[in-house]
Amino acid sequence: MQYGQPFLGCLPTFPPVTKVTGMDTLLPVASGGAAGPLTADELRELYSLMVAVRHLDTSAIAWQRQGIIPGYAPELGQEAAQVGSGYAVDTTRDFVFPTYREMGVARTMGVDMVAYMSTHKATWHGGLYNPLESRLAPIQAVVAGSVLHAVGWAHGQTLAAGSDATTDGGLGVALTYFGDGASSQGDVHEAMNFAAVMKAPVVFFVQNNGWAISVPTERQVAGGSVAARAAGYGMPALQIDGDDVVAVVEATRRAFAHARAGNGPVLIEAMTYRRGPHSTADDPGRYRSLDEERDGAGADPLERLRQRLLADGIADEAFFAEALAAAKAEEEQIRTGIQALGSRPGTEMFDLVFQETTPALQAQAANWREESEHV
Amino acid sequence: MQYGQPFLGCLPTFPPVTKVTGMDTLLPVASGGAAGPLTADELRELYSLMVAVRHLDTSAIAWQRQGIIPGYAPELGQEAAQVGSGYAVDTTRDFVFPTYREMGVARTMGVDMVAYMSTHKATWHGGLYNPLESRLAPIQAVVAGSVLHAVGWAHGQTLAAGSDATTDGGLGVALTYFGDGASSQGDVHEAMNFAAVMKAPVVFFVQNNGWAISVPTERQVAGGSVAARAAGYGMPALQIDGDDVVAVVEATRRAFAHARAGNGPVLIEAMTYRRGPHSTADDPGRYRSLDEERDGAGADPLERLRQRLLADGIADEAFFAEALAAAKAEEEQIRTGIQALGSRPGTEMFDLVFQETTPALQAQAANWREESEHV
Amino acid sequence: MSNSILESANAAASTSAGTPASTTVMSMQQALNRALDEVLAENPKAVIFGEDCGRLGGVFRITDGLQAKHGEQRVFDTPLAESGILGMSVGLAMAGFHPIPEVQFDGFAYPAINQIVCQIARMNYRSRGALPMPITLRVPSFGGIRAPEHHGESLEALFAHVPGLKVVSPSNPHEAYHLLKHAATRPDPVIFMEPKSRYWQKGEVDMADGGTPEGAKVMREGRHLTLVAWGAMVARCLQVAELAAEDGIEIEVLDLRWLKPIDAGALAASVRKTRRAVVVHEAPLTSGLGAEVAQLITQSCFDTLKAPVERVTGFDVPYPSGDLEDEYIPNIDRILFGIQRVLEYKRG
Amino acid sequence: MSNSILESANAAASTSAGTPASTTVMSMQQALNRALDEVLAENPKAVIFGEDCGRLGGVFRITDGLQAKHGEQRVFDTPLAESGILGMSVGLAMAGFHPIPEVQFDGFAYPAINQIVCQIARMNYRSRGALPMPITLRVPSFGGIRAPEHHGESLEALFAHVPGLKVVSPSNPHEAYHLLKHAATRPDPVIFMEPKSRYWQKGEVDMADGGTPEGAKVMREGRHLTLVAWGAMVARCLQVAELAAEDGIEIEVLDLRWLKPIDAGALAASVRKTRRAVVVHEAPLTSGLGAEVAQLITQSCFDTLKAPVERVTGFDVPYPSGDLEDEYIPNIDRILFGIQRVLEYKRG
Ligand SMILES: Cc1ncc(C[n+]2csc(CCOP(=O)(O)OP(=O)(O)O)c2C)c(N)n1
Ligand SMILES: Cc1ncc(C[n+]2csc(CCOP(=O)(O)OP(=O)(O)O)c2C)c(N)n1
Ligand SMILES: [Mg+2]
Ligand SMILES: [Mg+2]
Repeated sequence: MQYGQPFLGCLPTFPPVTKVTGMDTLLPVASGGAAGPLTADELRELYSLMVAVRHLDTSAIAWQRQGIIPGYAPELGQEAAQVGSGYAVDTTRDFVFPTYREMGVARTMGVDMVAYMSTHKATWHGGLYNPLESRLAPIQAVVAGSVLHAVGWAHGQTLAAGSDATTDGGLGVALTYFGDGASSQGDVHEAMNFAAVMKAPVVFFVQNNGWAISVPTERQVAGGSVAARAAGYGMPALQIDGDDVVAVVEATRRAFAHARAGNGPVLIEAMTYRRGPHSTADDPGRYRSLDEERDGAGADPLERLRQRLLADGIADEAFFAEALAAAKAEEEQIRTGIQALGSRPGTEMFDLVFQETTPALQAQAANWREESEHV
Repeated sequence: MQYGQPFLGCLPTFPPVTKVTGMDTLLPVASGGAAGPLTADELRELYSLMVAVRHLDTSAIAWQRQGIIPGYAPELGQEAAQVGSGYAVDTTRDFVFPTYREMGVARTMGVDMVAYMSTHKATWHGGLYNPLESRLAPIQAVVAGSVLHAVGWAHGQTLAAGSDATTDGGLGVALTYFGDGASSQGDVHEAMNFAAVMKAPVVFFVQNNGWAISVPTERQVAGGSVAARAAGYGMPALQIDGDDVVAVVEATRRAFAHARAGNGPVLIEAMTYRRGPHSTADDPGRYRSLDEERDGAGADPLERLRQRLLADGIADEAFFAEALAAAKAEEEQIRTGIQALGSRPGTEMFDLVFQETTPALQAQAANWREESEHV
Repeated sequence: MSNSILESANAAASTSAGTPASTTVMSMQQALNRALDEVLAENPKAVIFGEDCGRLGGVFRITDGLQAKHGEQRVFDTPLAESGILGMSVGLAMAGFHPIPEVQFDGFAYPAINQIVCQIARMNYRSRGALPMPITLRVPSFGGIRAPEHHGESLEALFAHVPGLKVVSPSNPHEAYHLLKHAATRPDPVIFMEPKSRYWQKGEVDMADGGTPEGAKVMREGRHLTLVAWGAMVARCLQVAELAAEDGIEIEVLDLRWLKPIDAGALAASVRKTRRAVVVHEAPLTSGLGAEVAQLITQSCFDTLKAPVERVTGFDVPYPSGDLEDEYIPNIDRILFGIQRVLEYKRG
Repeated sequence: MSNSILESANAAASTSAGTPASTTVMSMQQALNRALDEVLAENPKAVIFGEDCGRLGGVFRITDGLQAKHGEQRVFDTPLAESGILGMSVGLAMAGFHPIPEVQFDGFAYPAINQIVCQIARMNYRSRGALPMPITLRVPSFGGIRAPEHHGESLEALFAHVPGLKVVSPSNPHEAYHLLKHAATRPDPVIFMEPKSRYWQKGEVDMADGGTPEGAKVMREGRHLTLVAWGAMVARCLQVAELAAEDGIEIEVLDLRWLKPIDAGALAASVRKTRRAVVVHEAPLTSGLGAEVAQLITQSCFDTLKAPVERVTGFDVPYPSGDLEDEYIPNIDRILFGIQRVLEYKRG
């Protein structure tokens, strides 16, 4: 307890964090592994991923207009934040908790994209992919709904490691995504406090994209920054340019290393911009002008990477064309898969509720079969 | 939006707040009014209040042992925090939101103490006092339950004031109490964020008494300080010695002035210690030793004030004796009132649910009368 | 019987003969918007707020244009936190306002349940009437729009069980206009459940004459069986009644309207006449409001009932994704099967 | 009839004849503590946590001594946030643990309802069985101990309505021991509602033979009327049956035990025999679980029932303060009045 002074003053100052070098100052190319700067191969891979995500994302909006899927939540402009952070995940031991807008993360982690996109086809809430195998929790429609899950999962890693928290190369880390809007939810506070009290290996990854549907960040996040909240929990925070994929990869890797070593949680606030509508049902013209949109969005993260790769001679136009062609082929394959995807059988409604079903539920299933399937 | 830098660094530094002078450094006696330092009369009044509260509080434990009331949540050691903060309230325009442990605040505000203590006699949840007239919301048993109410009430003051927020000497201010344990609840985060976004005139008054039942602050409040959370919302915070009644009065007055002038919310964290059990049902010996208790508690706030008043010649033994005698007489009167307090009639169960009752409820009331009152 | 009848039958529910002069055709969205506009104009203490309620006018446009007309002090956006929105409502009510908060979708009322149950529903009681809670909580409710998870829930059984709350749900634009105007001027908390699948259906609204705002309402008279429903299921039951009439079965359709307090008298009156009843709701079967309705009917009509009251409801499963929605929500077939069971019931 | 019978009758409920060797007399608190101790010993993945669960052993001492015995990794205190506790449980379950969280009192489950309803109850379904939720949530429940506000609530109707949850409540130490051991080894989420007013009542526990852990249980046979109850009301109903027996009325007392899924077969079997039923619970009447029980009985026994099922319950009012508690909770008088109404029912 802090006694002795009648007025104890305010606020411990947060220890400064070394800057993460991003591509706009200097593109850090090296031959080192995951711990060091990015290699040329990695940078090209990041570009290919971003193109694939961009193309799939914009195509999904077209799918919705064409009636292939009933709705979609685009991530236009957030490709660097998503691909960069997903790129830092070790899918042999980490676990990722997405919202409804992390298609780019899923793609980067290698999740089956037909299974992923099935949620937007209204096939199955949460998606058809296997979350355990893909290390990606089901798609989460409750804003801030899974942030606490990440803390519980992470604490489970601490418990499983017992006293040897740092053997085996360290702990599995939970990476949880949420938005500037979600940061207002009580669950996010509870999650940060729990994680920091328990020193759980969690990386809180906020995509501050400027908007929560129609509400801008300045009417949402008091104080102006989600990262600024971390100090109050004694937790390190990085506020990064979320449109700089190199900065994102490096910040996320740094945060993973911190958490993996048993030092507790880290918060990353990736500053980005939601260039498109909130969802295909949204009409942004009602709450922001095109001028505001252009000003807020700044430079396109994909184009920024392209320019740097060109300038530094890491990739050429042929590479970009190839990447785009691959993205197009991939989208076509996913679209075909989605179009071929039938409805799930109605019996799954009943069969998947429990591990051990109940007589009452079986009776209802029988009744349903009789009345709806006429068997 | 903050762009342009690949790594934006962390955390705005919070502007320093001028220190509030407390009695341990210098007893600020002056002839000034509420805005300036405390007068000798005020200091003596504070002592009288603290003695009255101390005596009533310790007596209430005895009442419980004697079977006069079924339970009680003592505040031994928190008299300075409660009396000092309650003393800053202007009951003509402010509104106070207590927890279940703010007897000292209620007494300081002049609430009818028989009506207040009735809640501990199991007469009526929330107490029998009129919250509108006394400017004290009903006793709140949900931890953090009323913190958001304070924000709503305060925003109502802003709305009522319209564009003339600072006419009439400023806004009515909501003063909301909660504990270190309560600070973990999501509602507290939502309340702080709402208040700061809306610039609502709220004073968040945390009594950090070291414990939430059996859980010490260090296993509860990540980062170690609730006050440190405020910066994350862009809100000023004062962490004060909550056992120094002068520091408490002055900090609270300062916070009120800030909020009243339309500058938005302030957080005060009063560092104190719960010297007794959590409630009359608790057994602190199971989770803390007597040595720990003594160390944590430090000097008794009442004794500290007594020593200063003596040292500065503001009060003498005769005054202290008189104050104690008054406290005893008052306790006796309250006890007599409590003992005379009958049960509320069962019909109130039904009659007070709604402003406009319903036929279904009336039917249940009739049924109850028939079966239980045999009418 | 085929489900294809479903698609064409929406209109039937909202037309009526002998239109009075004060009648206008509008959608439920328009009717609700109009009601809120008038409430704001009539009561300076009424305030509307929630997520995206202000500038955007709500994701369903129920508050469209209200901020522009009544100002940012009367109609405003809040941060994204439902407990915050409802907790703030308590404080505003204590300060003398009439809050009309919105929860964006049914499933997002859960984060606010603590404030609703422990605070809003009890503050009048706790304060012995000194602090009334005139809070009208609008909740776009129920399923049927192929929406994402948590956007198709039916919380009426939960709300109806909470002492201190009143709960109402309109079934058409006329009801929506009058019930909202009524609810939003009451001194007690009312949960106003809007059937979101009916927002864009048009119907005649008699602005001048709403009839009594209390209790249930017979939407169609009949003598062979009573169908009890609320919200979006009323229109579906009216379609069913239409179909059954072709077979000479005259079904009475009772729009329960108030889910708390339930109009037990209206249930008794109808079933005493028809001697048979089926209750229909979207919520899961077990511990749903259908049980309460069935039990109220059984209690008052035990001697006259020809068959046990039947329940046609959603299943005891999480509300499914769009592809399976029509399997989950009671459809015409399933309601007709329920009716058949009751009609064919033989004692012994 | 006088309420004074109430005080002396607790013992009756927990004694039985012909005690086998494996039987021990203990309180429900001891039985629950023992069950948790064994679950921790048998399953290394079981973890217990909540507010004051660790060092203090819980405010009701149900986890007393478990941290000292099994270590701070297995039994630990959390910060004071119920949504946090339940949300964390989801993540622990995803990581392969069997969380046994505690919510300190019934009324403080409300802040966690969002995580319970939208996450715990749905994760198995959402993940298509890949992420089971073997979470056993212990909730000290119901009233009767003159506690502060929010410490005497009955949430079973809410929980039972949620698809994906199972709900159980023990009525005596024997049931407590066996049902908790059963619940805490299941792969699905179970809400375990402990009747806090019975924690200190002693009874015989046959450790070796718990009988079937599933379904309802006849606690006393009878042929004139079935009393259905759960939790603390079972003991009260047994007292009532004792009293009624003096007047030659033989009452069957059915301990429902599982509030979801409800054992509809046991209800039918009993009432087919007795032809009359009264259901008793502490929760408010409207939309309470009594409606579901009554409707299930009516559906299966419509032809045999001599009278409508009667409900004797708490009222539609916020749970009152200690002074009025005995007016609110169904007491012996009110249960007997309910029985009388059923017995004297004459068809009109
Ligand atoms: C608990 C809850 N409340 C409301 C909603 C409705 N809703 C869906 S997305 C959204 C905005 C979220 O904003 P943000 O967290 O910034 O994420 P973004 O959409 O910008 O990616 C809202 C209000 C929801 N899904 N969950
Ligand atoms: C929402 C909620 N959860 C749990 C409780 C049970 N409870 C009552 S007081 C308390 C500890 C509160 O600690 P703190 O906020 O520090 O206040 P203090 O008791 O120290 O004054 C707990 C856990 C409650 N009343 N409300
Ligand atoms: Mg956003
Ligand atoms: Mg405390």
